[in-house]
Amino acid sequence: NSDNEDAKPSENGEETEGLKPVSIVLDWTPNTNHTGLYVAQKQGFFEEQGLDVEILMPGEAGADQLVASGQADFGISAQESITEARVQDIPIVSIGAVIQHNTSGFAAPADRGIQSPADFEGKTYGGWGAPVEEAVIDSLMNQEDADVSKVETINMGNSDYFTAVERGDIDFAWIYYGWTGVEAELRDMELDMLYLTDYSKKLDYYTPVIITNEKKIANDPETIKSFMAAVSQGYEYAIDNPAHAADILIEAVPDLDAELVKASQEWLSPKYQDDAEQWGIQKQEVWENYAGWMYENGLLEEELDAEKAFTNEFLPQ
Amino acid sequence: MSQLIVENIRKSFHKKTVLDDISFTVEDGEFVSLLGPSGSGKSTLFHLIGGLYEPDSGDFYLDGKKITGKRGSISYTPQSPSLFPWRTVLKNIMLGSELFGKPDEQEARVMLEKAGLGGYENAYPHQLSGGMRQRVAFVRSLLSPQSFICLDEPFSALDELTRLEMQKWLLAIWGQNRRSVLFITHSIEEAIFLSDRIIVLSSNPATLKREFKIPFPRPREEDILLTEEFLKWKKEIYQELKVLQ
Amino acid sequence: MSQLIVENIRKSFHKKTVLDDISFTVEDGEFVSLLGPSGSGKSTLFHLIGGLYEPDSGDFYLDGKKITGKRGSISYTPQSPSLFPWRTVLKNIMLGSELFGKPDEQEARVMLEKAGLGGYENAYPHQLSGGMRQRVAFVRSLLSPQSFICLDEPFSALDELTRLEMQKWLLAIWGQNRRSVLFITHSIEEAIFLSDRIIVLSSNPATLKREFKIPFPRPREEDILLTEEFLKWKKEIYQELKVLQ
Amino acid sequence: MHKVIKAGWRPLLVIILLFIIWELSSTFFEIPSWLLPAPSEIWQEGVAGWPNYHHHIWSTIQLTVIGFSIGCIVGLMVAIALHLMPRVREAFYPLMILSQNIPIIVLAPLLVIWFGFGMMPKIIVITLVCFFPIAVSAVDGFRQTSQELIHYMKMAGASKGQIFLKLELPHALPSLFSGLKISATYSVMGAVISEWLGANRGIGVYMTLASSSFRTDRVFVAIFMIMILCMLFFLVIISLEKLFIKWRPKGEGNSK
Amino acid sequence: MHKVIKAGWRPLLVIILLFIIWELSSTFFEIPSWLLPAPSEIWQEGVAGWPNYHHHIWSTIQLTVIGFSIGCIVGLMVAIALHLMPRVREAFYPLMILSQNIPIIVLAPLLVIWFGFGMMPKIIVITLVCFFPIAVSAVDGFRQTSQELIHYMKMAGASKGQIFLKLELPHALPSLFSGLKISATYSVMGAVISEWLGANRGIGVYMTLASSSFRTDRVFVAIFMIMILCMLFFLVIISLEKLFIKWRPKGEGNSK
Ligand SMILES: Nc1ncnc2c1ncn2[C@@H]1O[C@H](COP(=O)(O)OP(=O)(O)OP(=O)(O)O)[C@@H](O)[C@H]1O
Ligand SMILES: Nc1ncnc2c1ncn2[C@@H]1O[C@H](COP(=O)(O)OP(=O)(O)OP(=O)(O)O)[C@@H](O)[C@H]1O
Ligand SMILES: [Mg+2]
Ligand SMILES: [Mg+2]
Repeated sequence: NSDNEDAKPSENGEETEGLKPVSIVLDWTPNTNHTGLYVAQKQGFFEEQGLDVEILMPGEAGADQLVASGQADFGISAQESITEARVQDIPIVSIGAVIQHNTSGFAAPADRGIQSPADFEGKTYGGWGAPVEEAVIDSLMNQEDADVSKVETINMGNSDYFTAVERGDIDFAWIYYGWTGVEAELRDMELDMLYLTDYSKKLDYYTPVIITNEKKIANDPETIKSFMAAVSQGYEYAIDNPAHAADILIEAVPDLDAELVKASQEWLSPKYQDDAEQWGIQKQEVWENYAGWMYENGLLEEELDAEKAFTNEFLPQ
Repeated sequence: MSQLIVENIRKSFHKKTVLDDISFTVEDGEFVSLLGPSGSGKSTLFHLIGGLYEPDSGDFYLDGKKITGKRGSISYTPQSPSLFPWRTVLKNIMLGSELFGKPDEQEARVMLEKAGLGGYENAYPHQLSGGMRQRVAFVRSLLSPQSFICLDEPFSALDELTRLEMQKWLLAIWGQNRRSVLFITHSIEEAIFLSDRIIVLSSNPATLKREFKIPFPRPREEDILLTEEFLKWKKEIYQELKVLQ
Repeated sequence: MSQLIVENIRKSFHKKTVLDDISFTVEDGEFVSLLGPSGSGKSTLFHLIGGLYEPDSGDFYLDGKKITGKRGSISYTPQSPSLFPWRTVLKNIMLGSELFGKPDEQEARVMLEKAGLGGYENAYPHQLSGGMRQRVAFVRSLLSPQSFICLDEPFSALDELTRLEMQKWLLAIWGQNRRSVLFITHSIEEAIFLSDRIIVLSSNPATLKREFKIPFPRPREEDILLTEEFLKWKKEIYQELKVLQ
Repeated sequence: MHKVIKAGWRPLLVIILLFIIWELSSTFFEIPSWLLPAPSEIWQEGVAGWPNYHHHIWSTIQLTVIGFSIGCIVGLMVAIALHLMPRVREAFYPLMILSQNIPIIVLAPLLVIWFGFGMMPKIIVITLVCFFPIAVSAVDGFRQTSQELIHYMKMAGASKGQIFLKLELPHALPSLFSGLKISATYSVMGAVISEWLGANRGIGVYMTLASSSFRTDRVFVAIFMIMILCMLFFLVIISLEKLFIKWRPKGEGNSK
Repeated sequence: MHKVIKAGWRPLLVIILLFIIWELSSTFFEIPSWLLPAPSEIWQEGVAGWPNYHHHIWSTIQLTVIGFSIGCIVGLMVAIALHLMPRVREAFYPLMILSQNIPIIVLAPLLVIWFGFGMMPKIIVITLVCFFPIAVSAVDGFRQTSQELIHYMKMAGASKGQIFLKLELPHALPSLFSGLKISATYSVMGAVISEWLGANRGIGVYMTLASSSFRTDRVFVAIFMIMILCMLFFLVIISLEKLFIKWRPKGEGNSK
């Protein structure tokens, strides 16, 4: 039944009847992290599973609480948030990793000469003021016996990366390469990128992930299963057809910059599944590692029960 | 039918007594004038009758009903015209009757014409002269439905001829409907010409000083202004006021 | 030294002519009164002299200098007191002199006392009676430094005795400093008692109707009010006004 | 028409001047367009992108009009209630002020959690933004009515309601319009902010998308859209003001 | 003191009542504390966390006071300029309105580009938020001065400056205070928002951190801090108003 996918109408039209309406809240504005969802929508994978999916932007609200409170069925989040949220007894569970490995890291324009964490010394870091940032930088610098107290930190609030580094107020910041890094490539701006995964195994956490709440898992596992089946299909399609997947995203959200989406998709598609045997799989040790690291660094008030924070059971067998 | 009884009224502002034990009666259909030095408390007495504030002691009765502190029982021309700047002359004069739900534009226009303000129906107060504003306020109170009228120096800003016109008009209206009128003025002549009775108030605090019953027959014509008797009355009242100061 | 020449003044509002070709002179130290029907344009003439608006044609000269449309050359009592509600009585009367940088509190207090307002220095306008407010506005213009004074019905809200007091006071001040005065009133008696000359304006539009030179010698006492000659003048002017309507 | 041109040329000149300075300094200082695009680039994008974003504008206009209307009504009602019922004023005035201090960012998730993703939470946000200036100015306007006129009305036997309707309300109109002007100005921003609560359409959405894909030119197109909308709303309020407040002395007696 | 208690008990009662309802419904409906913590929990965190956050409060107060003061001055100056120079008003009034419609989110990067991450951009944001209501109300207040009194002043030879200082300014005071009240209310929020532009301290920073680590109780502590600050500012303005506007008829003639 996959040969007539392309012919399927993307609009939900009259055929909506009989489909189960579910909603998913994004973590930010639509971007290539979400391509699989849009592909599943456009290619009719959701419909095949009997679902009518509405993709919502979270605005300022953020996905976690919305999903936890049941206003939305699913959401996009990240392991860091979920870890902190679960410690605060917020009942959300990760049901699939969108990207296998952490693609975030510290980026600096090449002219700042930051080749390794040791070079952070004497430089200015632009962040949003969370304790976790200092801890991460500290972890990285520790390995090279550098001193975190020699890094100046500025809270750059909502300012965008390029503005801040270009003006010279900051030297490096924490970015996702798949979006901001790719944009830099498009602008012919040379970046030195230090991925977290290159320096600490413990910091190779899942970001982003798909979440739902515990109640949903208890009451309606079938829907979750169908949903994840379609989403997997969507991401697999995006892995195989990056160019077409990018087009689908651009068509769904025409206000995005097409060039950036295409380049970013090209970069990101191979990273979705990466070395895992299946898209979306999560490992307990990743959850334990990161939570343990946070706890050690005083970023968590109690230890995380990693087993309850994620599950692979809804991924297609 | 409207008889006003003023009974032992006392009023002070911030410990300064303004009215001290004022009592008098305005009979039904009577025209009574109040005379008294500037600042003696005449306007204050009107405010008390109208229920704007309550007297410290004493009571007012209109037709036997106690109206102390009750509003809306009298029709009133304030000392300063108090017109609404955003209303045209016509709308301003209909205000009093509007409050009681029976504005009559036709009558209002006729009245304006009589007050010498024909053609100013749609003017705003700021386009009128001082005397014209005062006439507007006067017409407004004439158009109010209450049968007891209190007029606070309604003609002070008018030239003598216009003033005479207005006085004659007031007498004519009063003669027709026999509303009772309580009238404040500083002109002794005006008081004599219009009133059945003149009440003279003293000052600091105001007490009832003396009453004069004016015996001229009704209807009165302006020629009485020149009679010997008129002058006699005028002198007597003037002397009475003079003693006050 | 202040002589005012009014030369061929014309003014209309929205095509309605109010003043039509008015010319007269107020000599230095002279006391001139303006009489005319309500709404004839007396206050408008003051506004023009004071430079509030410009006349459509014609000019004013003060001591030979053209002051058409120029402000601040006269001291002025408006028809309605126009006191500042947020200023006390004392602060209000000092306003005129304040504008020219020489407020004299001592003098102000003395003047207030003379106006019968001693003890009200710190009262706000809303605590005063109508006549008291008018006196405040009058004192304010007396305290202004200009030597030409324009008074627009300054005593209309006063009882006859207080009015007489004020008139005598005004004459005394005028006798001392020989300021020139232009005075609007509706009281023919007042005009005769105070003025060297009386100018009668007609109405719709106002034109200069007639001038009367009042021959009573100075200083005048109140007893002239009762003389035959005074009555004769009064009748004559009254007749003149009567023809206007 | 002539009047409009006569009143409008000065601000237009200033604005055009600003644009010229901006354009010139863009070229002169070689400001990269992703940092601050030149007006000409913004104009190009504005023209070229019109088919992509015009539906966003409609959606925002709708939201603004609905929200502003509700905000005005609420503001006026609140002001009337506070004015006519001194007890209520004492008790609720502080609460009204507090209502202005719940950061929208914090309120947003709560509103979405309580009311879902529909119109409701958005309209609440705009209303919250709009009602306050109206309520404050109206209350102050009511309170400043000339005592002389109030005295007259009371003496004339006017009821509390009549004093309010015939005297205090018309007297407060100029002040009320001050409030309306402030609110109208905020309403468009309020609508844009409310769209950040989660919407699929609207200038707010367009702007976030543009911003997150680093399309600075589009961000500026959005800003100009907001500004133009805002000016339009403001003009509407000013026209209404002219319509309602006719009596103010003008011409002769007025130096302006 | 007695007066304060007398005026304050009603709103206090309402607020206490609201808290009780909130507390009860928290327990009754078992609202999870990450969604909406009960007042008692917030109180506990507020007391326990004091040493952690009091420096944030000071920093915000500083920012607010500086920003508000500058905003007031700018607002008043703008109003005076617009009022006294009709030409300037025509040209710049529209610009003033436009200034209220640049979304802070968009302005932020620009401000940062121009002024870096220091105090400057933050103060600009607060000023931008505060000056507008003051300017609008002041301009409207100036314009509504009684024509009668203006006529008197002109006839008396007052210069434009004297008419302004002695008549229009005192006359506009009540209206100006309307604006100040609106602005004071916004100033604290303005400061908090400006802290999101990038600050290391302040209630805004404390709140974002609390929010990102899902400490809803702390978020509410922050909200209450903002509200309390705001009430304090408002009270200061009201006291100033009482101090400056003494003449309003009270007592006898006043029914309230
Ligand atoms: N609201 C008030 N507060 C304080 N004192 C007041 C108030 N109203 C009136 N007074 C005082 O009461 C006295 C009488 O005032 P009122 O207006 O009754 O005088 P009046 O007889 O009408 O004088 P006039 O003939 O000048 O109008 C005055 O001394 C005045 O100062
Ligand atoms: N601002 C204005 N706009 C239009 N018409 C006006 C204006 N001011 C005055 N008028 C008209 O000019 C005429 C003269 O008014 P003015 O105030 O000069 O009369 P007046 O002689 O002072 O009368 P009164 O004795 O009643 O004070 C009136 O008919 C009035 O309607
Ligand atoms: Mg009186
Ligand atoms: Mg006049």
